Amino acid sequence: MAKMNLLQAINNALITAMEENEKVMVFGEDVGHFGGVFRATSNLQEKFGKGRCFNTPLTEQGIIGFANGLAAQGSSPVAEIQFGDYIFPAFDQIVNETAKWRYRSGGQFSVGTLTIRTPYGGGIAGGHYHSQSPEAYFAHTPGMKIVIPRNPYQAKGLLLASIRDDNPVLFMEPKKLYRASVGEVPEDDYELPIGKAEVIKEGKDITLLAWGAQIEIIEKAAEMAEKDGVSAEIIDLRSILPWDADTVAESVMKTGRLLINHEAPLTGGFASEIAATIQERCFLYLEAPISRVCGLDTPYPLAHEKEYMPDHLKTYEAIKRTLQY
Amino acid sequence: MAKMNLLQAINNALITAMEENEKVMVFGEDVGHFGGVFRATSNLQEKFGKGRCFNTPLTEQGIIGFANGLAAQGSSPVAEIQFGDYIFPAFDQIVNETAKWRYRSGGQFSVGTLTIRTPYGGGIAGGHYHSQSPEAYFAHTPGMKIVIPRNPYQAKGLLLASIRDDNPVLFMEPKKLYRASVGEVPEDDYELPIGKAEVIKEGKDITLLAWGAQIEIIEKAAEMAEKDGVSAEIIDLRSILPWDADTVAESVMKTGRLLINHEAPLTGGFASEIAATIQERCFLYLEAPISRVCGLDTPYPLAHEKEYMPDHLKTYEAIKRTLQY
Amino acid sequence: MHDRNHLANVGMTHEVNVITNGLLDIPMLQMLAEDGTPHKEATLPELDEKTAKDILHAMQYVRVLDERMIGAQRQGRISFYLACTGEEAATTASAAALKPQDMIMSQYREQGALAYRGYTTEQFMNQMFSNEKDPNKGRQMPIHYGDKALNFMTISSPLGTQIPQASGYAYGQKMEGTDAVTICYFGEGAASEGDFHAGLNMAAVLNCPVIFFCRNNGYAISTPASEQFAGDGIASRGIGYGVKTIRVDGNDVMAVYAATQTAREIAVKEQCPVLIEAMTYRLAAHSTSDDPTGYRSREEEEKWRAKDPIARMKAWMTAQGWFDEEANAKVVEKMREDVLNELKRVEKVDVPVIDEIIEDVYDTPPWHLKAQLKELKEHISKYPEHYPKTSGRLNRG
Amino acid sequence: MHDRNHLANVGMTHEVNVITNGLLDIPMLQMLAEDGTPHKEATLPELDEKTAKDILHAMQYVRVLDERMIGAQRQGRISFYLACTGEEAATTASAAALKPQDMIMSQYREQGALAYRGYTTEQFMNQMFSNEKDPNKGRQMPIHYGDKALNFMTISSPLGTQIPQASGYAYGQKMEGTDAVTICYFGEGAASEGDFHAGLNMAAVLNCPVIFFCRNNGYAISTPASEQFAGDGIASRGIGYGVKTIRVDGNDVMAVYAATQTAREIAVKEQCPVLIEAMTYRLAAHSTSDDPTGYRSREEEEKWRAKDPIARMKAWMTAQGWFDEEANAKVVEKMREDVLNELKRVEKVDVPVIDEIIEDVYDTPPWHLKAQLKELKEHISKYPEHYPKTSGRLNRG
Ligand SMILES: Cc1ncc(C[n+]2csc(CCOP(=O)(O)OP(=O)(O)O)c2C)c(N)n1
Ligand SMILES: Cc1ncc(C[n+]2csc(CCOP(=O)(O)OP(=O)(O)O)c2C)c(N)n1
Ligand SMILES: [Mg+2]
Ligand SMILES: [Mg+2]
Repeated sequence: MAKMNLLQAINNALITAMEENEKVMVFGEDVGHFGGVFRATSNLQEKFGKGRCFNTPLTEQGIIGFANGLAAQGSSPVAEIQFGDYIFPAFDQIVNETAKWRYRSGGQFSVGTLTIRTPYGGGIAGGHYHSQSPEAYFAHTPGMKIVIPRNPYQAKGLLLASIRDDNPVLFMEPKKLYRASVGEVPEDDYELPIGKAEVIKEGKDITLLAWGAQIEIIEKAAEMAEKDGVSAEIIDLRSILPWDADTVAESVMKTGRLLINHEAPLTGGFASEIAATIQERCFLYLEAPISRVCGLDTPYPLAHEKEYMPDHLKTYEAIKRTLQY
Repeated sequence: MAKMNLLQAINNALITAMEENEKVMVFGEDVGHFGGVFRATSNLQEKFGKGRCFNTPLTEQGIIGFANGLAAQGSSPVAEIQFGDYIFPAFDQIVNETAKWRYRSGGQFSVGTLTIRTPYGGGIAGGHYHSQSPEAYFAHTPGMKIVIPRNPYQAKGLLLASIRDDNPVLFMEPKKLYRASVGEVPEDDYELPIGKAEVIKEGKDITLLAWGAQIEIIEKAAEMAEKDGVSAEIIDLRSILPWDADTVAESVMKTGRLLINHEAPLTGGFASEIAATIQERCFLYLEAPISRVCGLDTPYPLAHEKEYMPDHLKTYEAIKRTLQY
Repeated sequence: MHDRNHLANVGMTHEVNVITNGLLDIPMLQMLAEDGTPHKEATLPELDEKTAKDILHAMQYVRVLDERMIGAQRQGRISFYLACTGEEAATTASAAALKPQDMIMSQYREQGALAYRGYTTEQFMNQMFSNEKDPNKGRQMPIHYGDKALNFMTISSPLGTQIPQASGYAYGQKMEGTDAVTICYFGEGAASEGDFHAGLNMAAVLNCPVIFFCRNNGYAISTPASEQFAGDGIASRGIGYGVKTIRVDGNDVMAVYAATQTAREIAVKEQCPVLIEAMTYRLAAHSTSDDPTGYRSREEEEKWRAKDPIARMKAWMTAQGWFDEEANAKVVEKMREDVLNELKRVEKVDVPVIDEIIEDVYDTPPWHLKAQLKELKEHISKYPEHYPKTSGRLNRG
Repeated sequence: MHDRNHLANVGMTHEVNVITNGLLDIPMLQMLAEDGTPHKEATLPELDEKTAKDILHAMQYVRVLDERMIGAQRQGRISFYLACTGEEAATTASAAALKPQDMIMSQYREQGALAYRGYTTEQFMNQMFSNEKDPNKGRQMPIHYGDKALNFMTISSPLGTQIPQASGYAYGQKMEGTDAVTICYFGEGAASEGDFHAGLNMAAVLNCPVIFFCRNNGYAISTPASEQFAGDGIASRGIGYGVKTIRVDGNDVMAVYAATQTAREIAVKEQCPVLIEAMTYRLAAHSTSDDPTGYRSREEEEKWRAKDPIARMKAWMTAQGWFDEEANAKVVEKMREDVLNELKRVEKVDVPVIDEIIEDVYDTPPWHLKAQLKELKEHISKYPEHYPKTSGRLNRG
């Protein structure tokens, strides 16, 4: 065990994967000698050579196109998109190519070895283009897996699992936590399961569901509600696609109430899918409407970032509303 | 009034708009002399000259980038993306640029005059890449409007409204209906409202909601159910963003049941947003879970297209399940 | 940390020099004149009799296939087809200059390459009829071939996407250190996509052994090359990327073969990309959904029909004593029959069983897909007559 | 329907000619030597005293602004800053060669152009402090300036997106028939994006009067130009698109001014795009989030510091008798004070009222945004101390 922040845990996972398998290659804008603008890939070029860790030209569609080809060839690319906000030029390569590669070839070819890493999310005074949470855009895309860790321990275990998973994985890192989240991380190799939510805390009155950096928000709200005598169950979804509807449904059947929190705008956010599925699965158990506490339906603002964010206070108020329904 | 098919109605709307306003310009791949691969832009180049109706090079990101600039300059571009499946290379220009242009400049600049037309949807033996229904990808994008007509009359009125609306509009045309849907269309100028759903048929037992080509599917299912004595209310959403939650909620408060049908895959499809919103608004009125009859969570297949489609039989069965709940 | 001076190789001028395309003038390699006689100055590549015959065979085969399948589409037997007619030399001779271990990533009009590699009529048919024998499992429209054994990547419709992919594939080959390259085919229209730019630039910077083979056939559906770009074709772009470039007469088997051979040598030896622009013409309609009379003249087509690559190759082979008109006529007749027979046989083969609908989305179907399949099967069994292609075999295997 | 022969201008060869970049050699226009003396062969552009002084003023102003704002960022007064240091000539002299009605679409490092156009210190500050006086309404990070009155399009972070946009903007100008062009600035890194390819190709084919102005400053954050492309800079790409191209010493005011003037003339007269590649160097860190010692040497920086564009311009102006060191020192000192004073004043200005959060998403807020605002205001009024920037003014106006 060692104390690591989230970035260090990712760096550690990359080293573990690259040591184990020489087919793992890490690349993207500034990831080479410099180690990435956040330094997640620090020292990898020194350790593993320029062939396996390198800068690419500044083209996201090229990075993912290249990574698709490299994965189809049999290597295990770990491509970095410098900010989640800049993943959209690669949207076609991801949605039309990565996700459909195996299906369209009847399983003859696949890019299952591909992992795409990208920092996402707000709370860092980044405004429009350094704050977005684009997970829902990808969650409508059969063939992709989407994984989001909430702390260093999760980050290492889930990233290792993502790199080794034989399906393309979009691994989204809450950049707000890069240095802020620090915890014990095993130095050994380990994996955490993809597709499984984690019940962080059991409770009986309401289920609070989130992922990534918003976990600490719902935890804080739960603490506030606890003082009012509310017992909240807290779940980290961890995988957005495929998502663990069983765990969520089971919890909701017990608590009778569900609140989902995410940073992305409300409309068409992934909370909508969860709400739609759970209202169907748990119809007779629900004691109040499923509540969504999300970003506003605006581009991500700067001056009003604090007001925009689905913070613990908004969550706490929504818990109260749900319980009083 | 004249009998027109959906393509003719669109062509007619474009002529109307171009005659009225010389700033309206129509372009895209093959839209010039040839009139587009579906012939929606037939004769426009002859009528209005090469300056106002022209071929572009084969680059969707370029087409929308160019259209963004042209709109910002004050012209009214109507850009065609040849198939909805090929809109993804332009995803960044749409999601990061078109949609955020006005907001990021505090309203100093805008591309509100932009209209993007694209054929979408399946049922034409098009497989993966000539069948997709990508509306949900865009519905998570504040700043965009999304409009889908179901027949020639709607097409002309909604397209004219879209071109003149001072917000960027993604206008999606159900290509399966291009020639199949024929109806009376006024030759005069008229507009239909954006953001308003249309109650096509009143009923009292269940609300059936769809858009585009799926309207005829739910109508067919409703007819079948009628024979079992079920009275279905049928709503065409018409605008996906912003969507008319009031009309839907009002209907559901009356019928107590809601079924949403779309071609796109279930997970993260726009039905999820509707279900999430309506379960909240109509919680105490719902007599059964909101039902979603959608495409499977796979890429769009070819050989199994018939099985994949959310057809009238699947819809009919879902109506029965909902009523028997 | 070495000093990198981005001015190191830049000369200087003191007057405003506006550089225009005039500076560049990329000539086109032609070895056989249109009548099949070699140019005196040309050093023909070594092409043995067997290879020459194999090339001609593949060229003639795809011409036959094109004719037959266009016919089949008109009869409503298949939904869609896309012919290679006029471009047989470009697509066949280039493939012939490769090794079997080289990966082919194509656009969609390269059946010549596939036929040369040995894709059988049955395989062509299985794909086009989307049946259960097709290893691609009938998931894409006709002509989206793909075959792992032949190192021919399954085709994808979105244009240009294979270009950066080919760079990545070749990078992987380089890292493995095998004697293998990737060839990436695309049209001059697809070269307008952003992916073209990304792919060529990345290949150049990352030293990927990939051959970019552009078929400049003058049209992208209805859009003539003159409305596609304003520069000197696609070849002139190679220079901008620092990619070695060859422009070749795409209707000249010898020239295409020589150019591709040279390109492969360079790619392997120098571990770098090479761009080939093959000047040719799409004699066919864009696809069976298209009618070119709306956008080009008969005369133009006739002019190009006279440059038929198959006729040119035959003429040259005749001069070598490698071609016998009569024997060939029989071979071609046999091809026609075979294609027709295979078509008739294969069109009766079933579509894949319904279970396949959820397979290959992931390596193994997750819970939600299993649930969706279960529901679908129950539904089909309720309305078997509405799903005739699959209802008969709901219990697989 | 005219006959379009895509071979019309193609010459022929009979040997395999591999074209390499060697063919092209695009020289760099320099008019003033590094010490400020004009080259004998150079015909200097007509630059009157006032314009020369305005250019120098703007250059010095942004240098001062850069220093001060980097300081302010270190003190935690603003969150982010991005300096133009070293590239003042490229960004200022180019803007000086334009007319006020020309649209500027920039990347983010072009404060020289903005200062030249007359953007005031107050305006710079309002944007950087995201306050209610900023017409951009504080929605983006510092340095994302934009001003309708100055024809300076609000900056957007995603790189390269403005390139095809500029083509479209210029097309609109052409259709209106006014004497106006668009200038589009971008870095050599951004030129790797697919949007670059799309934008240049479309401008060439559609004859858009746009000046593409590439600042090749050797780096994209940590990535040196040598890992960005393998060709002869960005200029060599222009040829591939059939776009007239000029390469210029970006640290030479005279050369940049002359090149841009020529480019504008061509763009207007011939209604076509022109590409300028300005060779320069990013003397500053990429931004305040960056530390270049991790990826480049002090010596390299020093070499470029010696090519300071401001010093060169001063030397030339001194020779013209247009520059007085002492008077200038006072002007610069005054600039420093002004910037600091304005900074102190503006940092106290409020952020926009909370109602603004839903405005400008659409022309008018739809129902759902109104509902979200209402809920948000109710919430803020419940916890005013948690939203101190907006809770004090919940009832606007
Ligand atoms: C991204 C994308 N946009 C548009 C299309 C529709 N489309 C199919 S083929 C074609 C023309 C391609 O022309 P070219 O690349 O020159 O190839 P050719 O057909 O001439 O062989 C177009 C526009 C597509 N398949 N993919
Ligand atoms: C689409 C996109 N990808 C990545 C980034 C992150 N980024 C910001 S600046 C930059 C480097 C740009 O280099 P260059 O274009 O050469 O301009 P310079 O900073 O040298 O002026 C990068 C990678 C971005 N802003 N947009
Ligand atoms: Mg072509
Ligand atoms: Mg740069």
